[in-house]
Amino acid sequence: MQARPNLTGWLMVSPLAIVLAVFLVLPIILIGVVSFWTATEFSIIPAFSWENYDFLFGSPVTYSVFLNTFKYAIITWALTFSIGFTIAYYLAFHIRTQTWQIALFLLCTIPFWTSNIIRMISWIPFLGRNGIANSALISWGVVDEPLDWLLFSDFAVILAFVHLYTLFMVVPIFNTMMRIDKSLIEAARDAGASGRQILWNVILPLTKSGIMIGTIFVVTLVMGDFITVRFMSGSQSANVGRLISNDIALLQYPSASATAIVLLATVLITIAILLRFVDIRKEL
Amino acid sequence: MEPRPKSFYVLTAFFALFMLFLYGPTITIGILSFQGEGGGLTFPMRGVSTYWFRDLFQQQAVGDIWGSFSRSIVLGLMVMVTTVTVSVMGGLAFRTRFKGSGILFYLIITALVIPSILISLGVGLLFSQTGLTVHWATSGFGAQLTWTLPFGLLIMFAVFNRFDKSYEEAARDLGASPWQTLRHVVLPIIAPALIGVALFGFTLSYDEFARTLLTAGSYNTLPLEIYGMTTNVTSPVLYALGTLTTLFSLAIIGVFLTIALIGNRRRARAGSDAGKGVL
Amino acid sequence: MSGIIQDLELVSVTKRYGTALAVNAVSHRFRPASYTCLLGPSGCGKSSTLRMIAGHESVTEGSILLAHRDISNLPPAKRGTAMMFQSYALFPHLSVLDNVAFSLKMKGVDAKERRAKAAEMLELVDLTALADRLPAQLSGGQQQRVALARALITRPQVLLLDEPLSALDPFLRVRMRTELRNLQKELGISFIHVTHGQDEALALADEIVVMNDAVIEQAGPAREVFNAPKTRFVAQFMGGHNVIALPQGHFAIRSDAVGVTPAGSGQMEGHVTAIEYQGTYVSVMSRIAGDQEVTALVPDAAYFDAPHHPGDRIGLTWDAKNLHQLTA
Amino acid sequence: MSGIIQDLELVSVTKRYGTALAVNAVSHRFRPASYTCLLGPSGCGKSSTLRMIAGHESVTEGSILLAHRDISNLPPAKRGTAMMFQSYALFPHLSVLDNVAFSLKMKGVDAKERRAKAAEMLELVDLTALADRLPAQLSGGQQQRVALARALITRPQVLLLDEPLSALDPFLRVRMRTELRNLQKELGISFIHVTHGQDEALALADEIVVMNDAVIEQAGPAREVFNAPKTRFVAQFMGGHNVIALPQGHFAIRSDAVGVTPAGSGQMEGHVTAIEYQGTYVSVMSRIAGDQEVTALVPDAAYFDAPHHPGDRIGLTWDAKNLHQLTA
Amino acid sequence: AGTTLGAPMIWAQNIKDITLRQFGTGVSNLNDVADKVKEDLGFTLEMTALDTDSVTQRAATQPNSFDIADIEYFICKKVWAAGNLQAMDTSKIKNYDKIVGIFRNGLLTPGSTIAQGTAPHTVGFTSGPDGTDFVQEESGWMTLIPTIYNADTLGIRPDLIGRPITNWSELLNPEFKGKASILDISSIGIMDMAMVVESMGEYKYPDKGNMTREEIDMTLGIFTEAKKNGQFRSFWKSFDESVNLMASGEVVIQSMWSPAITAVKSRGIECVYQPLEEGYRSWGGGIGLSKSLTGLERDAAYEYINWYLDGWVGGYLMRQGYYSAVPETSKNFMSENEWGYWFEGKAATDVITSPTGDALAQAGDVRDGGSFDDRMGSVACWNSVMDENQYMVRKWNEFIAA
Ligand SMILES: Nc1ncnc2c1ncn2[C@@H]1O[C@H](COP(=O)(O)OP(=O)(O)OP(=O)(O)O)[C@@H](O)[C@H]1O
Ligand SMILES: Nc1ncnc2c1ncn2[C@@H]1O[C@H](COP(=O)(O)OP(=O)(O)OP(=O)(O)O)[C@@H](O)[C@H]1O
Ligand SMILES: NCCCCNCCCN
Ligand SMILES: [Mg+2]
Ligand SMILES: [Mg+2]
Repeated sequence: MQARPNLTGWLMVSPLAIVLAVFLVLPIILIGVVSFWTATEFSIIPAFSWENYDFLFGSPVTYSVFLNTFKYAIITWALTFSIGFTIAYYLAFHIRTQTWQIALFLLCTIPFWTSNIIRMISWIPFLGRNGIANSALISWGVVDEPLDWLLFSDFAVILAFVHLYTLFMVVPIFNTMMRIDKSLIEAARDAGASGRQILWNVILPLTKSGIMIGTIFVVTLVMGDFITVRFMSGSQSANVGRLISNDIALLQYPSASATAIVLLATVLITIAILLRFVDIRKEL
Repeated sequence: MEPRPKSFYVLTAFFALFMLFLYGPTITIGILSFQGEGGGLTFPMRGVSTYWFRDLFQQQAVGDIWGSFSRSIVLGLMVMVTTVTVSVMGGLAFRTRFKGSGILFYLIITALVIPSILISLGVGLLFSQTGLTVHWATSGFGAQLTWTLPFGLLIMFAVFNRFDKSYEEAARDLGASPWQTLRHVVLPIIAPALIGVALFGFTLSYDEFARTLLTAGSYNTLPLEIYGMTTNVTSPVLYALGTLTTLFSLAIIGVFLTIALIGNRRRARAGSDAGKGVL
Repeated sequence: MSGIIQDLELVSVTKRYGTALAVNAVSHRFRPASYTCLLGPSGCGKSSTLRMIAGHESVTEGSILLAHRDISNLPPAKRGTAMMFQSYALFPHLSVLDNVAFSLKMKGVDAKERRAKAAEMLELVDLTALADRLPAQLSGGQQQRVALARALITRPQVLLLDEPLSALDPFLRVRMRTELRNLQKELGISFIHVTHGQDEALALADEIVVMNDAVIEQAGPAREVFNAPKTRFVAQFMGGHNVIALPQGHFAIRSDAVGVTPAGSGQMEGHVTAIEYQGTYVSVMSRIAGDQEVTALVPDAAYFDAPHHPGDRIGLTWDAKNLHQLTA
Repeated sequence: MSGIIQDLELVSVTKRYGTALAVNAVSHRFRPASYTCLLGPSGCGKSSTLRMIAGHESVTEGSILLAHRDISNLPPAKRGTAMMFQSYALFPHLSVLDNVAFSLKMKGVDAKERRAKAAEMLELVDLTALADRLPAQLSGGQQQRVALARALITRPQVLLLDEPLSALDPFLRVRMRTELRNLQKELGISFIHVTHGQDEALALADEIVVMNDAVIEQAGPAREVFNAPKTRFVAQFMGGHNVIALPQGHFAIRSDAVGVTPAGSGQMEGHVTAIEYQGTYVSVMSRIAGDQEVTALVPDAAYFDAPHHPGDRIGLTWDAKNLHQLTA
Repeated sequence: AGTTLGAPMIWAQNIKDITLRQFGTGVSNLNDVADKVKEDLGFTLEMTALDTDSVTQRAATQPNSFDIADIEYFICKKVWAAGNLQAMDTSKIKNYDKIVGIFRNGLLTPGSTIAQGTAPHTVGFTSGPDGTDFVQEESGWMTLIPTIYNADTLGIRPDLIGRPITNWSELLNPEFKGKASILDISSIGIMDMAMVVESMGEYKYPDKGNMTREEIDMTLGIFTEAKKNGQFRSFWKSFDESVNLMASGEVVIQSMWSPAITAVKSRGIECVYQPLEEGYRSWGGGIGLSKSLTGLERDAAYEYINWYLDGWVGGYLMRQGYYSAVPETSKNFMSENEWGYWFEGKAATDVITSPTGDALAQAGDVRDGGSFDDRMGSVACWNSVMDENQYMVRKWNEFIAA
């Protein structure tokens, strides 16, 4: 057989390893190191100091921002999951021909290939004080005054998140659902299960891995976001990503690094927990 | 046909609403980009015109849309080629279960889940601390690879998980060298998946914002330019640009799908009985 | 369900997929408490028929009656039928016990009671020891028995089995078919079993229904179908028969009723094309005038006393009373 | 390759996967130009043995000799063997012709020449008309023939086949096995064919190698293995045999050598446990003293003259000369 | 071209190959300027427009990514010490003597008082060609060559407010709850805040350009409170965001920049750059040269600077409501009506248009805040970088995140 599988393997994987070493591992190490440095407005001072972490953990704002980050993640997760699961379920179990399934699935994925920023700003003519939504509501007589909370609010942030990321739920859930043997559904029906019972007792448990993969995507995307929150809240709300990007904008690299390290740890722990429920390698 | 359960209609309505939600805003700006010359960013439309599209092709007060557009294309192609090559090599390597594959796998997952801004920050720091100049084609390129490679690799893992090893054994049995096996058997069989990886590589790069933010250097890529425009442009020209990039993205998908379809059809035609008078 | 055994009847049942006709106006009355095999080549409509009975496929035209009640439009669980799927369709996320208890859970039977009942069922199929395993941890034969238990716990009047043995290796297949047959006897309900193996059908069935091209070609007791095939198709499909064209028409004759004699001394002359050793028998294939293939099944001892080889000229003999005229 | 037929020999060949022993010091000399079947239950090491011969699995210990040359460490294509894979492994992106021409292309033979040679090969397996199709556009039987052509174009001295018929339906399986057998005769090279169907092995093989539990349990001409199984395992696995424990030891007796008589008049008494109709025969299964199962294969006519039913008491008779002592 | 070049011939031939990379905010990094440079001087100027923070960041951390930095004076205070920029020899600046006093000795007129904050002249000079310090006299070596500046105040929508606004404190008036905005650029925003706090009578800063930690806490505390009470609709970072907020009616009162007002007006929407009793918050911008710029490129850069001060750009910028560093050269490139309206505070005699041709004012209209002297004479403070900047920045971030 192959003389030295290790050597061939290493050779072939070396470009990948080099890219990850230079653009992932080194940067993370550097962020870790820099998080213990201090800074002036224009330069970084490489001297060990706990100052950044002291400031970070000493500020009540940090805690509220982390809380806010989790709030966004959880609400967005709940919504994207409900919508994503429903859509995937519809496509996988209610659409009968494969041609239609593929066509409708593609229809769902097309926006995913277009610019996130454009998709985000597309909401502005919709939600503003004089936007389409408010004009419509007023002309229908639902409200007298334009609703302020449609734009520049947590509502707007979460709406944009759901708009951007529901696809990340639809795709993996749809994939796992399509792999469910249709005869399992028939077997359940044979056993007298109602549609709802089938959903709860058969489809949901068998879709777990897809849900987990979707969850990993949505949660990490939301937790790492900084631009959607800025755009859609009119800079009024913050999550950890914004904390970091604000620091970066103001050249507070050490402080940004400290926040980044805490964020990274949070994300990795969250993912590690989620990965306990699914073996990604098997699910591919 | 079989009768439909009631839930089907409820879910169809839900799906339709979801489509409206998904496409509504894009369509709205699509419409607004045809705003009349005197119109603004919101309704009502003041006439209908292609003014803003024409405006887009003229020089803007600030910035360089077409320069950034061409940079984004070049970068997208660089990332695409690299992603396909490195993913295939990585995918092949991971089948041999070399030592260290476990750690590397977790690195790939980390690259996938790490907040983009950390890559931007880290790569920016790395370059500044080592005295290198950030540039979209070096640091920007590398930072984007940390996002496209995990996708490419996950696709390759999925492909190779399902790849029947007996194809390779058969090739070896028939005297093919490892390289010939790859060239004449493995690559052609996984070609459709490679088109998918290429599509991912290109569009992820073409649309990437966060990872390029601090790593692009002096020259903007298109998403950075668009971002800049959202803070610098106050006319529907922004929507015209949005509409055009969306159409461009769609055209890219179209191109890839067509390549895949043509490939399929050519094969099918080669094998069909049409016009051969067989049987 | 009631202890009175009910019979199942198909009345001019048709199934169309789009414009494709899968089952064409099939009528048949299944005998109560009997083992019926639906036999036929691939694509002839066996599965479609079975699935219409089960309620997993709608009936395009016609009706399905169970105990004279039209069940064509009832949901599967309300029909008094239960189905065992080809690859068993065991729920991969549930233990053996929970798989078997599934239908009771759906009915709202409380955990303790349904577990007790499921355990009883497992007893019946001799799987008590494996109650806590997941399906993936079972062998093919064990999985099959779990599937049986799961189907039987609904106390069906008719058990429907779609190629229940095809996933097993030949050794196990023979063992499991005995178990199936015994179980049917024991329970006294009807089994309708789809297969495309004629040996399986012969071994199991009280009644064999041979389908071809969306219709029933012949139905009857196993022995009748084997001994007296009505058509060329049935004769050939059931195996063990030669179909010979004679001036008076087409005839079937069982291969074991054809004798081999030295060349020149039989009713017909042929030359050997192939020899296949089958243990107890040796099958001597020969070509006779008119380019017809005739197979003679010769007991091994007899054959090896006077072996033949491909190319040899031989005589073939038979008793005219064994010739059996075919209708089509 | 030379026209002289070479023999293949396994010398104490062992295969271990990690610590699991898949093939345990197996030695065997395959007869040249013969059809050999490797037969055994699932997991006994058949595929591992075949794949070591082919060069797709390394030999843990021992050697494989072809024409007295140790080929254990040669790459597959250099061994003079060719392999036909279970699901054929036809390259889905290449036409039938290009699949067959593949090995020539790898050797650098120019397009025109290799196409001509491949076309010849297709002629041999009667597939000329389908040369331009893709594998996906072929039926199972056609695919199998393409796989054969592709393997044979390398002019192997030994053709290795791993369950070549298992993907076919029973009808086609019987037809294709005749083709395989004829092809082997025509080419005059060795075929080594892995199967777990004993009927398939009996029908095809000059020599049967029965494996069990990583070792060869018995090897010999088909008739010898069937008529004179050496061990209980072989007797049971080959089918058609009863294994009876008598005071003098274990004996095998062919089922068709056991007769059924009215109760009280046989060498032994038993009661019927099951009846299986098999067309030409009816198999009467009974339980005798010592909880042993004995099966009698009764010609159908004889059986139906005096049928028995489960539960009936019957007598069993046999001729002592048919009893065959087992060694293990 | 309106310049006289005393350059040798060889220069003129090579110059076409030269490309200078300039970056700055969208305020002045205009493609029209680059085009005009190509036309007048022959070389290529590549413009990159960024937001204020990105500008700071690039000036401080990516010295090789630019040749010319178009930055604000308060940014200069942050980045000069990094050594990424080189001092400029004022003797090579043809119009140096005509540069307004603000950038030389800090005095608009000999009698003026110098406002609080980072006044441009305090960070405008260094000790020598390699100086990294700031000196408080005209040393002959400038850190930035001034280009434009302005006196900023609150912008309002008079149509939506319907009453006069005269004080900075109105920004936090609960009447405008959910309809106010402030900019999210700390060095600028903190000064607006200070103006508001003083106007509210909450506190009088000894030097609001150099607050103590307690003052910073107190100032941001007041605004955090207001933010939590929903006073603000949104924050903005670049003037066009402020334009959109104002034009769409999302916001009716906010910190704003002059061209933003111009932009809103050019859409036919009423908008006033409201002079306030407490005075203006002012800022100034200038051009700095990258440390790595040498030889022919540096010569070209000096040419460019001289051209910049020569009037065409000044006129172009003045027509958007900014002031030019050398107003008198700009006058040559403006009509009398324009000069009168924009600089002298006179009523327009004809339609006033923006550089892109949109009408901004009709005959008879007067510029908000009056003449150059009235406006620049009422500067209360400059955008600042304080001693406690580091602390302020972190607190600012907390405010944004709160
Ligand atoms: N869901 C379907 N849609 C369209 N055609 C179908 C469908 N199911 C079956 N058919 C077609 O109906 C015919 C009968 O199919 P059916 O599955 O009943 O055959 P079968 O006898 O069970 O064959 P097999 O032995 O291969 O399982 C076939 O021609 C098949 O292609
Ligand atoms: N790649 C492998 N790694 C580890 N164990 C293996 C591998 N391949 C086979 N085995 C084990 O080796 C033993 C023999 O396997 P082998 O495939 O040779 O059996 P087989 O006789 O061909 O069975 P089957 O009839 O099921 O194909 C089995 O226990 C199997 O689980
Ligand atoms: N729209 C920007 C990115 C485009 C693709 N979406 C994210 C990539 C994940 N597959
Ligand atoms: Mg079927
Ligand atoms: Mg095997």
